[in-house]
Amino acid sequence: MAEMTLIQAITQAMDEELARDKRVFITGEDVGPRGGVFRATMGLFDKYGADRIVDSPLAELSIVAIGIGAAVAGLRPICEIQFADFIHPAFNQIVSEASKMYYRSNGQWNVPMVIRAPYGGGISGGLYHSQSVEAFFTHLPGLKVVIPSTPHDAKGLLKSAVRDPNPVMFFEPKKGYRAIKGDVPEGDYTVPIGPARIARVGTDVSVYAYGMMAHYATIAAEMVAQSDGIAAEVVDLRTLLPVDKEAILNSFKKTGKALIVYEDNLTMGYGAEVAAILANEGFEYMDAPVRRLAGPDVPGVPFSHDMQEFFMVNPHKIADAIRDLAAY
Amino acid sequence: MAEMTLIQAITQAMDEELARDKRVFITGEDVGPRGGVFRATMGLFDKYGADRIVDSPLAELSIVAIGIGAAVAGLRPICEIQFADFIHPAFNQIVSEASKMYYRSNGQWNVPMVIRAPYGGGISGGLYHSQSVEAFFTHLPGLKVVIPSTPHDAKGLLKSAVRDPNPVMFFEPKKGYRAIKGDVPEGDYTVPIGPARIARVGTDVSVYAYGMMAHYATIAAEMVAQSDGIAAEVVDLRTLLPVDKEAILNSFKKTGKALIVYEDNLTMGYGAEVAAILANEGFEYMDAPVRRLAGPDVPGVPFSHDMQEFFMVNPHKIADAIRDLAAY
Amino acid sequence: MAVKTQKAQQAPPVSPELQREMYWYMLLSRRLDERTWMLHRQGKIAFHISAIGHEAAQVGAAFAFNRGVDYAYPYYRDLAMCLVIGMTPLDFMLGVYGKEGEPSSGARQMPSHWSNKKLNIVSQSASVATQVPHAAGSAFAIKYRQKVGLQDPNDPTQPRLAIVCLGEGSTSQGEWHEGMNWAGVHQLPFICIVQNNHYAISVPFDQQSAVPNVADRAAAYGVKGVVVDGNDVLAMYHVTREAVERAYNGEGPTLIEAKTYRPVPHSSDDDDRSYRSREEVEEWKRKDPILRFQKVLTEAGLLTQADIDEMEARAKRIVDEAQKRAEETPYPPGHAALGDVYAPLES
Amino acid sequence: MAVKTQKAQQAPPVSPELQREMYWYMLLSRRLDERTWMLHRQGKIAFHISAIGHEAAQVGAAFAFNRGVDYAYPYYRDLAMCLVIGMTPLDFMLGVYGKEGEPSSGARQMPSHWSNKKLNIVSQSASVATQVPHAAGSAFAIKYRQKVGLQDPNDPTQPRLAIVCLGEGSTSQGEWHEGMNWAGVHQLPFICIVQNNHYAISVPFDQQSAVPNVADRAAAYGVKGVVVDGNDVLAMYHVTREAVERAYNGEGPTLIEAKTYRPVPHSSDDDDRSYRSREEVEEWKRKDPILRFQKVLTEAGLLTQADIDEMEARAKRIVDEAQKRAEETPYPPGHAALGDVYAPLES
Ligand SMILES: Cc1ncc(C[n+]2csc(CCOP(=O)(O)OP(=O)(O)O)c2C)c(N)n1
Ligand SMILES: Cc1ncc(C[n+]2csc(CCOP(=O)(O)OP(=O)(O)O)c2C)c(N)n1
Ligand SMILES: [Mg+2]
Ligand SMILES: [Mg+2]
Repeated sequence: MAEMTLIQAITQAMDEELARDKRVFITGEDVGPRGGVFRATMGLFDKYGADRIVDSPLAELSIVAIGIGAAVAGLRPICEIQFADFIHPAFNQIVSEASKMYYRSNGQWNVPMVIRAPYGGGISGGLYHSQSVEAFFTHLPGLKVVIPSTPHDAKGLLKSAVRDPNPVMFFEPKKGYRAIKGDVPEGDYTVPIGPARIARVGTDVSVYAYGMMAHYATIAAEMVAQSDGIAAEVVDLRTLLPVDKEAILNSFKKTGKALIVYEDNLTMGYGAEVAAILANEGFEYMDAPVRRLAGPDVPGVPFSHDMQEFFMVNPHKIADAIRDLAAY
Repeated sequence: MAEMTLIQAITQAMDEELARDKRVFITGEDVGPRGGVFRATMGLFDKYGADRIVDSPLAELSIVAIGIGAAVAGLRPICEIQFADFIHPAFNQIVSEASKMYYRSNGQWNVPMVIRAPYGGGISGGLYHSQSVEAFFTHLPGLKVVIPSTPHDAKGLLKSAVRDPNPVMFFEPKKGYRAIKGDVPEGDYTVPIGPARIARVGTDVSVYAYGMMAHYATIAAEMVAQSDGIAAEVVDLRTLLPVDKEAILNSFKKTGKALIVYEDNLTMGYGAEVAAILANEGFEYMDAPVRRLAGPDVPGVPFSHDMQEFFMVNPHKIADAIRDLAAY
Repeated sequence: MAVKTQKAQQAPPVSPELQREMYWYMLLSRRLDERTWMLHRQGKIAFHISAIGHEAAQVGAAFAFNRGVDYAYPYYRDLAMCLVIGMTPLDFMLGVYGKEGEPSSGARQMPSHWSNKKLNIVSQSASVATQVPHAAGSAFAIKYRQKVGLQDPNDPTQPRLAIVCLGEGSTSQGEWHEGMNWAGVHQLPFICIVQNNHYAISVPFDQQSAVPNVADRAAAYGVKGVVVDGNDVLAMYHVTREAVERAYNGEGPTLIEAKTYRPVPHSSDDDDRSYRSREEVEEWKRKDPILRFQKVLTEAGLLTQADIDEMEARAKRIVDEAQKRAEETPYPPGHAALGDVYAPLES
Repeated sequence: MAVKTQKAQQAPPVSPELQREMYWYMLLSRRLDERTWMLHRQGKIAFHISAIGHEAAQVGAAFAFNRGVDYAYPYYRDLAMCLVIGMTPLDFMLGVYGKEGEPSSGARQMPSHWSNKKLNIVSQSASVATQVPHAAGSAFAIKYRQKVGLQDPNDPTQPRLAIVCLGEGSTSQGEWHEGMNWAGVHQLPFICIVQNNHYAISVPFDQQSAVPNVADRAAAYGVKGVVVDGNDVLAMYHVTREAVERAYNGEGPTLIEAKTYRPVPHSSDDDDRSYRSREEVEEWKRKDPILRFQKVLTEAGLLTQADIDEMEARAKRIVDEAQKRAEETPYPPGHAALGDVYAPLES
């Protein structure tokens, strides 16, 4: 066990997978000598060379499409999108191609690839370096969508993603790259794609979150435990697609109160699906309105300091929402 | 008043807007002499000429982007995407550009454009000629998303869209192009973008739907009225973004039971947002689980006959779901 | 622009057997295609998209690479090419009827959306040009495997190139640009065949492009560009063979633009009278690639009327049989819509 | 490839006043830019992306069109260009601090994402190359208005062209292909300026493109392509002037590739030592466009040391003042995040 940051765990996962399997290669913008703009691929170019760590042209569509073509030809591409904000040029390739290849070929051709992208706000990135994009991709059966919130999970889930025979969208909360630290086992282990994780056990309110917001929700849960004696259960969803309905409902059965937290804008963000599941299958257990705490419905996270803070969800806002709901 | 089909109403709206305002032009694939593959622009090339009815290169990104550049320069483009399935290459232009232009320029530059696209299944179109794509765009504040279900609304809403200073996604249920008929007033009128329409008044169950499914829901509501004496209220949402929360909640206050119908695949389809709104603000009125009836979570609508029928929602499936819910 | 126009007469000799085989596949494709149009007119099937007029371009190209081994990314018009690669008339007929056992997609896709893993035909969507960067990706994988020691570069049982087809209109897409660019930057074993039939549904090429040839654009990517008469099967075979040799020898990618024509509507949903004159269509019908090749072969004494009659009869039998078997086959059950969303984890 | 390399000496005479004005803007941009790097090192601001090294390319181009009237689509590196068009050092400083009244975006966007409706600078996102087809769309609108009688083609108070800038790496995007293609097909009054500084962050151009010049690709679109020494402000002015004349006269689009260099890191987030040698950077610093132009002007007797001293002092005053006023300005309040989601309906 070693303590490391979220991004170090990600680098280590890639390093070990590259060493384990020659079919694994990395492509993306500046992933080579530069080691990625966030340094996620730092040192890998020196270790594995230009054949396996491939600087791509500045063209996301092609990064994903080349990955698809290489994956059907038996390789295991890890495609880095520099910022999740810049995944949109590749949207057609993800929607029409990666997500549908296995189904449309009646199970003949599969696309074992990982698309990694740092996402999320609070880093003075303005509209185009702060986006949450997971909502779009969770509407696409055929894809898996994974968002880790701890270094342990980041390494284990990324390894599972590399070995998965399906296309996996792996979104990384970039504000937590260096801010989130934790113990990571040495060497090989995986965390399965699918099951959510109970980050904190509680009985009063279920807080559903992922990524940076799962990290914040855990902090907020401690805050309200201390200040108000509220026992909030934090469900770190980790895998957004396929949805872990069972974990979502199991926690709700205990608490009857749900707060769904995401940093994306509210309307049609991923929390809508969690709320919809609860509104149907959780009806019998429902003791309060199902609440969503999310960004406002504006086109992006503003750059300027106060506007950014206004937009972003933080532990205090979460704690307040938990208190509110607990008091309902 | 003349009875006409949905697509005739759409053609008439464009014809009148072209006649009214020289800034209006149409571009898209095959919109010129061919009159569009569905014939929505039939006759307009002959009437308005090659300058105003412009066959585009086979490249959706550019169709939208040219529209944006023309709109900021004072024109009023109507951009046709041949099938909604082929809007994905333009996704970046819609997400990063059209939806954010006004906000990111602090209200300096606006994008008065309409993007028309036929969507939906049941026409033996297979995975790539059957898609519902509205869910993606309803997550984008700055866009308006409109889906008519009657010829009257189609004409009136499309005219509002052309005159709107914002980018409007105008999705047309192509299965209903010729199947849906109705009275359409002569000459100029508009239907405002925003408010939903109560397509049928009822007290037992609220059925929320749009497009072809609103048409089907009305049929289903008549079926259950006849067969079971159930009074279902049908709310034709018409404008999906901005969401008409008030109309959604008002109906629910009466019935306490909600069935949300859409032909897209279930998870993270637009119905998730309607359910999430009800689960929060409708909590006090909730008499039954909030139900969604939608396509299965598979990557697309299959081509082959029985599989397609299996996928598609139809009036019978809706009627059964209403009965179920009424009996809860 | 360094565009080379290749003429049939420059081609090295092609064996009489191979020439007859080419003729046979062109004919088989044509008869199958004509039958399918008829089935549509009879209301028996929902949709057809046709290879008529394109047979020389497709058959000439298909015989030039290692069929069934090299990665092929055909497009929806590539019936004749896919027959040569190894798909059967029954495979195709199961597709147009949407019947159980349809090999490309289990009848999930519309007809002519080819896929066959055993033949290394990679599954296609309907979104045009998406397959171009995929083919570049597969070509990248071939080069990668060779460089990192996962594959012997000269092993003929392994794929050594990726070949992709699309229409001229589809080259307007950004996907084409980005795919061509990778092929050029990495000098991949990649061949792009543009079947230029002058129209994208109704839109003529001068509305797609300010330059007269798609091949004029190849140089911009460091890709060799060749224009060829796509109605001349031997010319097509020859230029593709050259491109294949280049790819196998690590000499880089080639774009081949086959000038041809579609004398029928775009698909069974189209009516081409609104956008082109009957005279133009008739003129091109006189350049029909099958009639033309038949004349060449007959004049060279490689084909007799008896040969032709035998082939026609054989084609009819095969097409009859394929239609009959497809009609007798049931649809996949409705719930088959639920399968194959995710590939299972390997255990 | 029909690429023309333009040399400064071919340029017709440019008035001494204009030359001094060019020098002034290059200098002002440089000093403002250097100050901003310093503010970043002092931890006063979050981010800076620099025009250093690009001043000649930008200033030469900006003086060639009808600034403030023609549609301009500058990219994030275009500080010098935007100063010439009419944005002020204070405008810029409000941006880097993210302060109230920032004219491009109300401080919603990161610095250097230009927009100014009064100057017809159209708002830019950070997604590279998206602006290229926008500019083609605005150029299309100009031609459209003239054709349908909404605008007099010769009215100099109306925009008569659209000019767009981007980096060489960004031309790998499909958006560039599709935008260039519209410009070519419709022969639009459109100018695309590629500021080729040899790197896209860390990625050298030979990883973006198999051909040595972006301008080599213009011909593929029916667009005139020109390579110019982007560190020579007069050469840049001259080729852009020619392109502007072509556009105004309805002679079609031009792509100008300005070869230049960025002697500083990509942005304040970058460290360029991992991807290029210090020798290379030093070599280019010797080709600095401002020093070079200063030498030309001094040798021609158009600029004295006293002039330089005065300009330096003036620049410092302006920059000091802009910094001071930006620092004194408050942030927009948090709730200002909620405005401008939808434009109001006209009543
Ligand atoms: C992305 C996308 N946009 C639109 C379509 C609809 N469509 C199908 S084929 C076609 C024309 C294709 O023309 P071309 O590339 O020249 O090929 P051809 O059919 O002429 O062989 C169009 C517009 C599509 N399939 N995909
Ligand atoms: C679509 C998109 N992908 C990635 C980025 C991140 N990014 C910003 S600038 C840049 C490099 C641009 O290089 P170039 O076009 O050569 O312009 P330069 O900065 O060198 O002037 C990259 C990769 C982006 N802004 N947009
Ligand atoms: Mg064509
Ligand atoms: Mg550059």
